[in-house]
Amino acid sequence: MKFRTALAALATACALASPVAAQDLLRIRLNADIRSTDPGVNRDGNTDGIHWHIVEGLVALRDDATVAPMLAERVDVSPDGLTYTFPLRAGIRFHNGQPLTAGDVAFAMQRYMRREVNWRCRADLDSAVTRLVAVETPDDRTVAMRLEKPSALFLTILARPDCGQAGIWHRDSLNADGSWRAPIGTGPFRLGEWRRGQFVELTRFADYAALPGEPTGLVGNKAPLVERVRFTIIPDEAAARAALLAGNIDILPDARSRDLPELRARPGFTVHSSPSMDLQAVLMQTRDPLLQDVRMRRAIALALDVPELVRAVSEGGSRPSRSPIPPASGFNTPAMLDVPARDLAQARRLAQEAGYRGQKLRIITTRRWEAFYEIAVVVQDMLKEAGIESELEVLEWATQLDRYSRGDYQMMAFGFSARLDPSLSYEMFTGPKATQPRKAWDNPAVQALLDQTMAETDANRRRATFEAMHARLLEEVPIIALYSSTTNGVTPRHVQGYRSWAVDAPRAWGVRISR
Amino acid sequence: MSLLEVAGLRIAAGARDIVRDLSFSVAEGETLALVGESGSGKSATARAVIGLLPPGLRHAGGRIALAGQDLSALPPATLRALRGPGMGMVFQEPMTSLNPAQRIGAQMAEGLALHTTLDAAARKRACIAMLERVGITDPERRLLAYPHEFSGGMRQRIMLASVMLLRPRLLIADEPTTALDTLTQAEVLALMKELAREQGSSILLITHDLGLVSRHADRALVMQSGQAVEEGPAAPLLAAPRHAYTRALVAALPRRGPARVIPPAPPLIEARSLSVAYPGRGGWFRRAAPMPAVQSVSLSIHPGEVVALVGGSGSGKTTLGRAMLRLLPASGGSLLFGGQDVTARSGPALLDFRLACQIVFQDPYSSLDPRMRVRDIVAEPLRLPAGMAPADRLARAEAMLAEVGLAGLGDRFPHALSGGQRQRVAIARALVRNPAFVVADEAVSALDATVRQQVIALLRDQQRKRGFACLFVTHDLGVVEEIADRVVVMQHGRIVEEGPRDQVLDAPAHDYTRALLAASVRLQG
Amino acid sequence: MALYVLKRLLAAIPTLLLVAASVFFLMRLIPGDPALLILGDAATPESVADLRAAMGLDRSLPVQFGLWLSQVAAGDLGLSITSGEAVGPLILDRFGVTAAIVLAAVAIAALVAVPAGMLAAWRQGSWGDIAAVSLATLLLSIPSFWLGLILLLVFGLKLGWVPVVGYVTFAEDAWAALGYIALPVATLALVEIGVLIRMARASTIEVLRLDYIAHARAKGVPEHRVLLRHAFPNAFAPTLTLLGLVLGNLLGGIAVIETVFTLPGLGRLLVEAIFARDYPVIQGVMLFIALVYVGVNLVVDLLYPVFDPRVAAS
Amino acid sequence: MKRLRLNLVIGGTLMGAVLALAVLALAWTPYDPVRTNLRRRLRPPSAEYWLGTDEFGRDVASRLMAGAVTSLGVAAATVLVALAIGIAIGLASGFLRGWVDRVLGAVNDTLLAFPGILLALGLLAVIGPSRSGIVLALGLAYAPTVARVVRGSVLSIREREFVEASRALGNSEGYTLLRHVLPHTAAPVIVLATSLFGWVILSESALSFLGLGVPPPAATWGNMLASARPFMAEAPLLSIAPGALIAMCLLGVNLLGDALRDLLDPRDGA
Repeated sequence: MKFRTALAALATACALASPVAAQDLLRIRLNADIRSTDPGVNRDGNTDGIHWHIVEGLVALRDDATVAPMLAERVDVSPDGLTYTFPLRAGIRFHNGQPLTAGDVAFAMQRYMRREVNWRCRADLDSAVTRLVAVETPDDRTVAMRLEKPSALFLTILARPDCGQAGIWHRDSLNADGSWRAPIGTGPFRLGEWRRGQFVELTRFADYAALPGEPTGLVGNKAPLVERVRFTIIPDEAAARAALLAGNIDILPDARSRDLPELRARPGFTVHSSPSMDLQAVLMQTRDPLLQDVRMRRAIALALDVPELVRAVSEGGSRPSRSPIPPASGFNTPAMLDVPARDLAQARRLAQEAGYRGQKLRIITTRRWEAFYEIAVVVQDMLKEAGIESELEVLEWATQLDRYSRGDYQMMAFGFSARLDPSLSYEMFTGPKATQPRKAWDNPAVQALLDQTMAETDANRRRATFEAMHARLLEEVPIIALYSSTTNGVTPRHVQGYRSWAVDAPRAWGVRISR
Repeated sequence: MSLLEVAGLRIAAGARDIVRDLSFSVAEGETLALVGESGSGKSATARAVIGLLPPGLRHAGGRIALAGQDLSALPPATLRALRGPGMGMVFQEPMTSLNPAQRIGAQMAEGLALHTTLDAAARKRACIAMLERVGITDPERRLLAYPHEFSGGMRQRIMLASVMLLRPRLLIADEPTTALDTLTQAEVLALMKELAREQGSSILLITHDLGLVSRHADRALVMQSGQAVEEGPAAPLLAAPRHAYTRALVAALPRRGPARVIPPAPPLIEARSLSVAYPGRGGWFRRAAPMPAVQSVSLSIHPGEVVALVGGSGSGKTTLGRAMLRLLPASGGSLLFGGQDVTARSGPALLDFRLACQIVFQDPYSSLDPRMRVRDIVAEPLRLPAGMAPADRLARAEAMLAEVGLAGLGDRFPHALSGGQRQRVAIARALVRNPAFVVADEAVSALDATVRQQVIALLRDQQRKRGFACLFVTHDLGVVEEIADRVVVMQHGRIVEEGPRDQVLDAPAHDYTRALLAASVRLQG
Repeated sequence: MALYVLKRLLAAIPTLLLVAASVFFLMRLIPGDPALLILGDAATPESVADLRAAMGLDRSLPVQFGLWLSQVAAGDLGLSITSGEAVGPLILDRFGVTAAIVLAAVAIAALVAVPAGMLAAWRQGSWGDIAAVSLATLLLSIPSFWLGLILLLVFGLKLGWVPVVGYVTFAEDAWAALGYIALPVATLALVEIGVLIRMARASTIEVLRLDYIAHARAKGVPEHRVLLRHAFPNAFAPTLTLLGLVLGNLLGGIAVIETVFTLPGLGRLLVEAIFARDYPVIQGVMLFIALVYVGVNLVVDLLYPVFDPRVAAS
Repeated sequence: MKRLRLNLVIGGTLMGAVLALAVLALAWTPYDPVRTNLRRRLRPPSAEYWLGTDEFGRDVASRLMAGAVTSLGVAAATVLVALAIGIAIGLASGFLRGWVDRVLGAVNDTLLAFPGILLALGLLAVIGPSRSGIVLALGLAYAPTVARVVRGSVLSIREREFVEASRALGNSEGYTLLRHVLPHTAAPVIVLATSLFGWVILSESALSFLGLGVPPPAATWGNMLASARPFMAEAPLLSIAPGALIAMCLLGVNLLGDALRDLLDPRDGA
């Protein structure tokens, strides 16, 4: 079959690309270069994915996005919920051989909290909901942090990958002038060579103090099983796939969903699918003269055949869900999973009542993220069947993001990156438009509920509140949640122990090469 | 036995023959002139002889033999070996006949390298000698110069040098001096003859100028539209032309007209120590010094008189002509029209001056807007002064066209007219508004002899009839004889001599004038 | 000579300033905020404000422009606000890729097209001529990036002769590097060949009409020499100007080709910088491109007299 | 002469074909060119879908036809814009000379120093990607080229004697410019316009390729080509078909351009 030969060809192609191919080298595809080596500061998804191999925080996420101790032995929360005490695990060393002390933790935390450092999550730890007021070191092995008032989010913030897991690094990671040099962490791998635009290479940390048990999320047993890990930068999808098939990379962490059928069919390759915790959705501007009428918004929602849409866009890889809380989350409940059926007649009637007279709705989308674009195209198509006219406004990503943050849109196909706490899953689109125009859902009552969930630490009570909010969301439809995308990692036979997970960047620990 | 034998030559452009059944011969050391007007096929004949017909023309029949060798039968290599030593060619246009990208030394030596066994040093010596011979000063250094560093006359000398260097047995000279001004013309031709005599070369001289023929040719062959109409020894042929066409040609030679007496009157237009300078080319930063072209010239022209302004190229005569019409700004002095100073006038204030003055340019090809019909061209001047109905304008235009002998050609576009007809259109345009003053800038220089004769006649008649004053800018003293009342001679931007025609022509006071007269060729009876 | 060059460079300053200013303010007109792009959908007004401050984007535009200019005057193009790399080296690095490809392509194109065009002109109207002209016109009509895609499809995917993605510098591995630039170079070369053949042919035809060619022949100069010594230099002068133009445009404008072949070139750097609103990079690249443009033209003007002594540079 | 006629015939036929396609598309296409059907993505050519379907299950043949309309329309409009601006500038700087010429020249150089695509990129980002946006952006991007050509021919024409003659007649500068200079710039401008037409079609596709072309779902050959790129291996026809059409159209334009050039060549004119 021609196509096979084609790929074989590409294979040889990429053989040229990466001459090195040894037993002890694990090669992982990276779709774009990383921003920096400074955890949680100058970052993006790719960058976090590299950092979590190098640095670790006091706590980290499990596969289901719940929080577990990492550098900390355990976490003791005072009855008033204001003081968190982290006894440090014994025998942990930095890459430079220095033992981990409470002082190191305090030093790192203080840098994070300094404004000029621009730590991604400084604001989160200095907000009305969660305010960190002190980091103390009662003794060399213990760290205590105090909050202004109880917060359900505090530990999650410390664990969030996009916060660099509040990673703890040795003070020699900084230059004399306090600027960032390179990470000296406690993680299973140390930073090897970073050749901009080509690859980032990590080397095994021999003295890594692994936790017992199985690896889960960013905790558990993270023992490094290969000498070196090279993240090879291959922007082009087709090329990446070919590189995998040619054996020039050992892990393709993010295969295109439309390639899956073909890859599944192929012997000697394994596809690791895992629902991620992001959210693909359609936003509606509730201040728009036409869309401010809830009936119009309902009409639009009813006009969409969500399962069909999701099936089409994700090639059947993801399950439709009208809840912003991802199915993979421990907080997702059966009630959130059932998807209201499409009803064109009803949609037409509601639109009528709302005074819709065939005006063209404008749906903003971009080609930067194919999913956004495909969603928009399909939505336009399905609305048409309900007699609702619309046109696409395909913008460059930067422009769409700008319009989003200014709330300057009528409808928009949009995706939210993974939020690892259900409260955040709502917070990301709920809030007062006056102060935060990007927020889609401006409803004081709902805001109140949301604040509750943030202060409430009991899981079950939180679930109840979220179900209530979900019901309201379906009534008021400020956004139409569609699905959480699926991460599809693909590995050849000789790679063992790899697993995709909720956050789409790969994890190299626990992975073994056996030929 | 004769060096060149041409028998039954036929040259075709596509299906059309431009030379038909032409036969002639050139004897050793003889100079044969091919005479004819443009389109007679004389140049094509010359090119055919050396086997370099331009693309589109082909040698369609007949025999060309050099020293008994049929050239058309020769393989290319052998033919090439003949070019240079066998026959050399001097072209008309000195500006394009030397390779601008090559030092003249290289260009001259090239032929020697190809056709002789001389070594580089010897070649260089030969070139220097030859340059010296054609009168190039400091030849050693000049060898390294590029063509653009020489004047037209100089280039033609160099051209001649590089051809004669190979001692060709036959020298083909295609209108060798037409592009040069009178003075240089004479010098170059004389030089050519000398060299040919020294080397015993024969010359095939292609020209439209009977004067040259009478002065330089042993025999002449008159061609008309591709055919020989008359052949014979030059002098008798010109003295007693048998064929009608030849007679026409001879008749077209300038004859001096009767002297007129112009009734005294205050000058119509008057230049007072007028100077014109061309601005130097400026950049963002520097601005080059202006180059003076006319230097404080005073000249007054009276109503109804025809003043000839003569001089070699670069004498500033054209510039002065333009300046007298305010087509060029004066850099000094003043211009008076009807006693009023118009030097500084512009816009509407200038209009009445413009209405009263007109110009006829040298080149009828570029002086008529190719995208306008002849009628509209002639009608255009009547837009001003406003007030004339379009219909009337066109009527006037038609009438004017009829007057200049172009009745019924109003619908044509310029490119559909012959050179002479175009010049008539230009004249019609100039006169349709009955100007008081007309500048004729080399108005007939671009025309063939017979046509030139007719156009001059037209101009003269119109002038007599309408009585406008006329400044006739020309390098051709023949024309002066025909119509000038007064002659003004310019050199280096200054007037060197001025006076009634006969006085200036018969008793020139200034050397430059004498030189001009000596150079301007007339029939030698 | 040196003085002339200096003058020319000085004369270019207004243009460069105009470019700098227009780029600077044009980019600021464009919606989209680098800080927002870096922080993504989770950005809060506060975090954006902080980041903007850190990037120095909170100052007023004129101030920013002034600062940037003085910086540039000091020879420092600043740091990329997305990657933190120094813009100067970054540009040179990427330019290396682009230059390698463009120069190779134009060189090849010239070497093929100029002789071809001249021969076509020499035998004007012959079948060879018609073939050459038709080929040129055809090449001229093929979208470069499409041609690239097709070549990629055939030689990369189907035949597998050359790699489809990636790039290594010649320094690293000359042989591999050759493999990587083969297709892009071929693509560009083919397109330019189309342009150049036509140009070379046209100007040669003009030259062959002139008397000095006849003069050379009349001296018995053999044809090959007529073409080489007499026709070529004069016919090449105008082609040279065009070459300069082509070069200037390509050096700045092969973003599309670089995208097709995923090459880390200047064009892609620019486009990506635009998408990322990486102002320092955009400004730097644009200024650099303008400078290259000026430089190329200068070189052409310096070379011109070699072929046409009538135009002496200084 | 032979080649001229050949150019005219072939060029005419090609362009004629493309135009016919566009005209037909206005009246009829096999399927709705923007109607997606996600159940039949990337279908190979068949009796049902002559050229198969694209990644949204849209009928490629229909999109090619619709694309002809958009591509040609955009190109034509852009050329008009470029000509309007370019001619105005060119006339002004060529005829008035002096400081006007200096200033306009400097601006022109600046614009020419921009890669046209980039200029368009910038302008587009400001104007927002829309048909009119692209027309305006590309129009502005190409205006300098027009200006340069016009200026060039004006400079040469103004030296011709019939312009001087017109002055000698007392005609105003303006009249002379319009009556005697402007008409003569027509020939070069027409020739340029044909090449422009080609370049614009190219640039539009290039812009689409960089994600800034005529916004989808409206079909242009450019954005079809662009969105086909990821499926080059699976569905090569998706890339080949629109590219081939562009090439065909350009070939037609170029040949016509040559024919025009020969027709309007002053050497044959006089």
